[in-house]
Amino acid sequence: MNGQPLLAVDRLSKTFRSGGGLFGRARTIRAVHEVSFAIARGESLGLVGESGSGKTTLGRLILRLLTANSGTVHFDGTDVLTADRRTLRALRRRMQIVFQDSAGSLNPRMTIGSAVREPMTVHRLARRSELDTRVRTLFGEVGLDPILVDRYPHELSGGQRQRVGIARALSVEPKFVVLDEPVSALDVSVQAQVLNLLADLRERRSLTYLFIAHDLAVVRHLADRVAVMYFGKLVEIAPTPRLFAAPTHPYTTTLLAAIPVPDPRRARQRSMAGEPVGRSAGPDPAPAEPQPGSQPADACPFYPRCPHPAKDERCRREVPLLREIGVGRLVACHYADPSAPDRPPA
Amino acid sequence: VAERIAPCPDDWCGTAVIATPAEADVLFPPSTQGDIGRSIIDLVFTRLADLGPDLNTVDPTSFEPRLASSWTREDSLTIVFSLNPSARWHDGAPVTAEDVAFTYEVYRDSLVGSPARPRVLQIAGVDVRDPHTVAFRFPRAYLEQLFDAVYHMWILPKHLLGAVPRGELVSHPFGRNPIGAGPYRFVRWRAGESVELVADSAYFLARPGLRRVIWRSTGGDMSAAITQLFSGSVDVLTYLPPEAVQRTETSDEIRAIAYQPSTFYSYLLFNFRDPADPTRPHPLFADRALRRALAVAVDRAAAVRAVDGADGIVADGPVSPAMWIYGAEYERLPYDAARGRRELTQLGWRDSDGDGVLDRYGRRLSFSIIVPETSAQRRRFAQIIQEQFKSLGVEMRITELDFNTFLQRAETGRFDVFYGSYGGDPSPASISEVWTRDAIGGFNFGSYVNPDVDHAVRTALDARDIETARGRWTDAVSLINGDAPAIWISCTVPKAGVHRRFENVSIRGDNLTATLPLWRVPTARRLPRDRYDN
Amino acid sequence: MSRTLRLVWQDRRARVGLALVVLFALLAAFASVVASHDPTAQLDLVGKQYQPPSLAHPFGTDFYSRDLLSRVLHGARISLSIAVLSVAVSIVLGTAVGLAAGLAGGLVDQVLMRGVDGALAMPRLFLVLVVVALWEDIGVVGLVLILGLTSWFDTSRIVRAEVLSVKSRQFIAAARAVGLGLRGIVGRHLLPNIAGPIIVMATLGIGQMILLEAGLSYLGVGVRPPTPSWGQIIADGQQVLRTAPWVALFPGLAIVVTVLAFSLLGDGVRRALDPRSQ
Amino acid sequence: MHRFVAARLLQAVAIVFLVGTLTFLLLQLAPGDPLSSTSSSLLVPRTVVEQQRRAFGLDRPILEQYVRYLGNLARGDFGYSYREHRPAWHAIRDRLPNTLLLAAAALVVTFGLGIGLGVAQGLRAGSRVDDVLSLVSLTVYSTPVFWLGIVLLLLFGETLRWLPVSGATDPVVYDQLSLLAQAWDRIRHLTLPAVTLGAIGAAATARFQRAAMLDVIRQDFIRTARAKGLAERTVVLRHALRNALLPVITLFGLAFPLLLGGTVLVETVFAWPGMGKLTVDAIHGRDYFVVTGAAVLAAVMVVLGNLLADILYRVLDPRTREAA
Amino acid sequence: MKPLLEVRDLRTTFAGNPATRAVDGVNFTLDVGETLAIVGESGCGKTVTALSILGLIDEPGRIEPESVVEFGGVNLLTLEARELRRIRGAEIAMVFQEPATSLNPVLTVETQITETLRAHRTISRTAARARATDLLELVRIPQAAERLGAYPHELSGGMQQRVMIAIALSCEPKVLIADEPTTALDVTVQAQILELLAELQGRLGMAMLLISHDLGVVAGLADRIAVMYGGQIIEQASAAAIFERPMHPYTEALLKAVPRLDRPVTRLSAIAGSVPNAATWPDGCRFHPRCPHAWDRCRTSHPELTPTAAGDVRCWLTDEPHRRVR
Ligand SMILES: Nc1ncnc2c1ncn2[C@@H]1O[C@H](COP(=O)(O)OP(=O)(O)OP(=O)(O)O)[C@@H](O)[C@H]1O
Ligand SMILES: Nc1ncnc2c1ncn2[C@@H]1O[C@H](COP(=O)(O)OP(=O)(O)OP(=O)(O)O)[C@@H](O)[C@H]1O
Ligand SMILES: [Mg+2]
Ligand SMILES: [Mg+2]
Repeated sequence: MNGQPLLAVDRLSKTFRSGGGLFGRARTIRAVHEVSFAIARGESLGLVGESGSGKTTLGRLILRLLTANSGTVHFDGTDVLTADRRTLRALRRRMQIVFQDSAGSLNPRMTIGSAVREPMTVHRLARRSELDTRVRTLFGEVGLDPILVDRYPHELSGGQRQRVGIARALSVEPKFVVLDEPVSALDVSVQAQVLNLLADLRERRSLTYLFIAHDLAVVRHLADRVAVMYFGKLVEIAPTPRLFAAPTHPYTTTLLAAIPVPDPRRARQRSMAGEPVGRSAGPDPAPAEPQPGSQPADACPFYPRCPHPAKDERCRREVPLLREIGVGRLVACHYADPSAPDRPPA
Repeated sequence: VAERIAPCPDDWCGTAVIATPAEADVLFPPSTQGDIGRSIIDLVFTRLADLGPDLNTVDPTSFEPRLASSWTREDSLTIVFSLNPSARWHDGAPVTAEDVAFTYEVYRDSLVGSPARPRVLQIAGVDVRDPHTVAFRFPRAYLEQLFDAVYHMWILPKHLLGAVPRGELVSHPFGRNPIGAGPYRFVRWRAGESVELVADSAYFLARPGLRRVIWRSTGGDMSAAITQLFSGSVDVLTYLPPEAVQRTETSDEIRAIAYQPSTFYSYLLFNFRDPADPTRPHPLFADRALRRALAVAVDRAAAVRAVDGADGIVADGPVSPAMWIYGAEYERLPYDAARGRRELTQLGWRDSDGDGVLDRYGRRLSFSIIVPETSAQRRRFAQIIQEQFKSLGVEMRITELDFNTFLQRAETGRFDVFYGSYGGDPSPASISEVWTRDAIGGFNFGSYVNPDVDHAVRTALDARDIETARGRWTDAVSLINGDAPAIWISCTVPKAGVHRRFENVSIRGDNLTATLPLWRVPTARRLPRDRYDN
Repeated sequence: MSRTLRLVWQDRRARVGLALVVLFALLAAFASVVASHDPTAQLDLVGKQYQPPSLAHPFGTDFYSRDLLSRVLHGARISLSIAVLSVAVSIVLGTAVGLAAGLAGGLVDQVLMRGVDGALAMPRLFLVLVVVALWEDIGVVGLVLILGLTSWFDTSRIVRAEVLSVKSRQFIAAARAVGLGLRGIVGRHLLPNIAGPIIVMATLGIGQMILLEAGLSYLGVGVRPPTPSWGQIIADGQQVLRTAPWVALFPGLAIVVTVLAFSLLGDGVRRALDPRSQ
Repeated sequence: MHRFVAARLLQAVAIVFLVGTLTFLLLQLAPGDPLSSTSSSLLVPRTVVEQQRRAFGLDRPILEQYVRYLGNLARGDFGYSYREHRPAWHAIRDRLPNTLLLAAAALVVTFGLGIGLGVAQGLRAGSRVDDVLSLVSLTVYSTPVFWLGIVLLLLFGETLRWLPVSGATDPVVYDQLSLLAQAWDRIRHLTLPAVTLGAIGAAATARFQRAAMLDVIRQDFIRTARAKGLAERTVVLRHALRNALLPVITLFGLAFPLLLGGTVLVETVFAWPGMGKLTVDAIHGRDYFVVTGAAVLAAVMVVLGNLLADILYRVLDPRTREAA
Repeated sequence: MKPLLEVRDLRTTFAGNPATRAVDGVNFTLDVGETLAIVGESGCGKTVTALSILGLIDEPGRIEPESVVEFGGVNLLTLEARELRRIRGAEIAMVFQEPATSLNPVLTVETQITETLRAHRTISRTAARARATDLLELVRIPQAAERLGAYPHELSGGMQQRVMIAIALSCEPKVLIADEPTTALDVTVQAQILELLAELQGRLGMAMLLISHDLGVVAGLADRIAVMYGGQIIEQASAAAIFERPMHPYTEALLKAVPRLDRPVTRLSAIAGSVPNAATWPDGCRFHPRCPHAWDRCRTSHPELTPTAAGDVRCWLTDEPHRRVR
């Protein structure tokens, strides 16, 4: 163990072209734009942001399931994006991913037993005779009844399927796992089970997580630090408690405020106090979701929706860069106040 | 729905609708190739003179005047024609000797590329004596000079085509909108659908009996055409298969009319050369004994009866019934299956491996025959003969080819047996085009050579009197039959279906419409369509 | 897969289709046992031409006095073999091209698909007709190849579309994430998941191929006689439709029933594979 | 939209040239050449053929012929018909209107009947009527088109004698009829071929439309429409049908190649003087440039059909319209 | 006073083998101006309940004949189709879960709003158009007049849901049923929509049936909450009571399982097992396989919804509170 981070991402960018055939004009979408961060060994970094902000894309870029346009990813000192095939295979033993859509991430024509077995055969991690026992052990570890090995994915519940996804990721004994919204498709009661399982596994196997979610409350349970993504960019990174205690970026503030609290009294208080819930007063100036290409390239991407009282012309002309405003705290806002006292959550 | 039909005003009424499987290619006589096109042309255009009903090509008295009202033989190398002064083109211009000379030039021009060109080249020149007199000169004296002078050319209007460059004549719009001097005027051609002619009331010879003639394309589907004939939507069907002929016997409306005399014969032609290597003889058919054995073994009479019906005629040599030598005392091979079998055994062909096919020195008696798929008749014969051979232990595989491929294979000698049909030409001179050394590269696809035959044919062609010619042709045919370069199959008279209301109906063997101007519909039997005018 | 089969079997119409297909396949396979005559034997040219159906010849006889039942039975063998084999050729080719286009993407995809567009712009019958009519004497093997080679275009399009949609599913990403190579992904994950539409296409394709072959025979360019294919027998009987309608009737019915059977089966398979219908 | 149409037209031109090339190649690969063709038993002497071969440039290298051919094609010159002795385009031009008429009539049958049946079935899915109609359309769909044509021909043409069985007009009287009577004559001749050609397409369309209707009727927005209290007729016509027509429009694009292929058979059965029959004859007669011309024209029609379908799709489905 | 809407013994089944008893004896009332929230996990029958009220159940579904949905004194379930249509959209309107699929993709916003108006009111085309603009402004869509010509796909998810709400409000219904109106949306947008609903309800004075799987969503809006499990209501009480003193073990567990920002916990308390299939409810209490307190009685006999001081609850613990495991 040294001080070097397990994963270092530097100025990673990805644009998609969509539409347009041989002759048509294609649109480019900047899904991930110059994103940099690092994850230490054993750390769990939460990544939040609304739909379409580029979270999934970022996760896949790190595992090189997508080809980046620019930037680097270093895993344990190895350059992931330029690794040759052999190195990449070795890397994929140590970096794994669990997907959001548990139904879509399992091959419908494969029993879940073989889904979990497959990675071990690919990497020749066990002898044929041992495979079955290994699968059973893994099933036990993620809380699946081993009698289910011969079932097909559609014969399982959502929670069970997600456990299969986790078991498959763990089968190669990775160090680092990208969890791409692993619970957002699950019912609350089941979601809690899976979150607990993930926490347990992290402890038992000393795993490092990149935990992607759109639900801040969920992230809070599992993340040591949280990165907030907006429109392809990181807008804020902070240690979890501090982020929740004192969000600095106006988007983070909006996000936190928008989360419904299952407590009628608090909920009522909050809405009566007129806290910024999105842009609650008056009509929307713009569609609520970010729309690519709908604003000048050098504006702050959050400008149209920004409720910050200090927002001004500068925000329109100059893209705020991620800057450090405290220990382990970075924010991309011209007017984020580094000296703001930590507030208690609303 | 209100119709607006002009009634036919006089006695000369009647409409004949002729069903045709395909449509004419072009109506420019030197280039027209199909039977359909030729049947139209023969009504719109006219020759100097025409053959008589018996199609005799050597007897001058049997020729009938057309544009030429008379002709005289000046010497053994020159024939002089006097044109009928009242002959007019359909646009009113008179037909002159210039037109005849022009026609000759067009037919012999290689830029026009007429199929009749080789025959026309037999004529040394055509001289205009005066506007109504024209002389044909020949390089040598022979029997069929008159035939060659009149039969191959339909006279063309010089005043309309004289200025057109020869190379463009074929594709000139004239070919789809012809103006002739024949008994019928061209009215219209609806592509893929119909061609319509109307009687020229000013025709200089006997006025045609029918007012209108319409060729109607019924597609290649024979049963559809038959349906239309019997349901009365057409009056004439150019060919009736035997099933349909039978049906006419009980029909009140349709009768079968034979093409008399028939100009066709069909034959299975053996290849004398190895199709794989034409420099070598054919491994099977170079053997005269084998050919003869196979020829006698085929029960042609049974096959002909099955395919052509009860009045089918077995071909007895390279001769069609229309030829004036038909039926002469030439030798023929008999049918004798037992003899065929015996001869095969004597030749050493035995089924030594028990596969049902005879073999000799390790070679099986197996070959293929190419048949054009367009001919239902030949396809049927092929299948029947195939079965007959099979019972002898001879394997004949049938290869049906589309017509062009079929011809191409024939021309390049890539076949064992070729199922050919020869016809249209009523002159025995055609024998020289198929069965002589000179015809190799021409229509002698099987490369059959017998110097004796060549000699006999040459002397026949040069003969100056009919008896000598007949004798020489008989010798030639006997020699050919004896060599069995082919198995002659059928020269059955084809029949057309014609509506019974037409009177005075006959069909000449070489052309459906040669006698059509004589057809009439009696007033009492006219149908509504007979009363329409144009 | 067994689930699919079960679903197919539970579908009444598919069951009828399957039963008929199996029946025809068996008849074709054992044609020589079932048929009482040699299909090319001319029994009695003069005496037995165009006999209407009777006990001795349930489907009657044709021009050559051949037993039509035997011919239709042997025709099943020819027609089915041609259809099945040429569909096999077309499916293999179409799948290969579709996979290549879908997986490679980019220029390869563009070039392949534009080529397919061009080929699809020509009516299929037309294309086959040009090829079959111009080549002399192609024989049954040639016919199978030509039919196969000219009918894979839409298969390749559909396969490509399937590949694109399956490719973007998460389990493919998952397979890549665990380090599976291209071959493994195609073989273990891609193909099994696009097998359904391919099977449907194949089943329906066989029916269409039988129709195409019949159409070619009708135009006089299909299987050459005396080999009896259904289309060929119809083309024969075409000439005598009025006087001996049985010649064309029975092979025609055979075609309709067989194609119908394949359609029923194909539809059944499609329904079984369609998650919405479950 | 303009951009889209322009781009698609460009693509169409490319496809048309591709088809031209493809047919040209196929014909070159095939044995024989146009002048090995003669359509009668009267054979043209070899010397004449050779001479003509030279005149038409058929003795030139293939590449040269190809370049010349493409150049001509670009100028709208389809080449020469060796059989009809006139420009191939003229041969095609004479038949084109007939085929267009037949195809248009068949399209009306295909989509009119098909959509009507499909919608009716989709709304009654699972009922007895639906089952019967499904079986009927599947049977029609399984029938060889020429066979269907022959059956109709025997029934309506020969046995009942209600309708003429061949050709596009009655050549005996056509030219003497009033305009109205001429139109009636054409309609009578058109009926059987159009129904034959359209029936198979209608069967396919009905199946497709039924599925599309079933699909749409299960969608959420149909439930929304019902929740609004709309009349059932409005729900079906405005909400369901508009959406259910979309997949069928794609079928419209696909129908063209099938239709043109079908014309080859149907025109043969009914002796319809159109391009399909011309093509068959030209193929048999090795009339090369009529074959390539017809192929190119067929491609043009297919491509235009697809384009039309795409445009229609765009008009009916706002989702595919470009945000302009 | 008679309630505005009363649902009695609602049972909806879907034919199958075995049949799915999606809604199995649901009773509740809704008063004028009141907001009742129905919460529960996926598959517990919320949507089917909502659809059943408007008779929108399609084949193979069936509302059992003894069910009653009484609105304004008539049973909607026995009304003739034409009468029922008069209620739908005009008196009782509905907002659906997925705005993206619930709007017709090929019709403009204008058509979709005005057709409701024109179906229920005699109103001219121009007047309908003006009203549609007003409605869009009401749901705070900027440049409302221009948006009328837009197609659904040209709008963001939040805007689509606003359009859905505008459609529902167009005839000023007495009851608005909102079936998970925010699940398809991002949190920030969700907050906007919820607030909008609350405000509009206050302004227009309609009663609202709010359906959600998220207790947080309903907390701020609902007057009363009904918790559903297994096709039945298992607890019904005022919002405050539910959150403060949940009586049913399931409600309790649900509240504890949700990760919350305001109450950091290191470990969530999960409910064991998963929601059972609607076709095969367990015998006895439907929650018993997952209930930490379950005893024999729970396994064999089915508890009824029993009124208590704080609300109604369907649990044997009300009889034997001592059985509660601590
Ligand atoms: N394959 C692709 N082709 C084109 N655009 C894409 C592709 N994948 C993603 N995008 C676009 O990139 C952007 C980021 O997408 P991404 O899936 O990473 O977002 P996300 O934050 O994971 O959203 P969600 O929470 O909905 O999963 C979106 O605008 C998306 O439409
Ligand atoms: N059309 C249908 N056919 C068969 N079963 C159905 C149908 N619609 C709903 N169901 C079943 O009825 C039960 C209740 O479904 P419902 O949609 O009401 O659940 P829900 O509470 O709305 O869940 P969600 O939160 O997922 O929307 C489920 O088990 C479902 O499978
Ligand atoms: Mg994502
Ligand atoms: Mg629901």
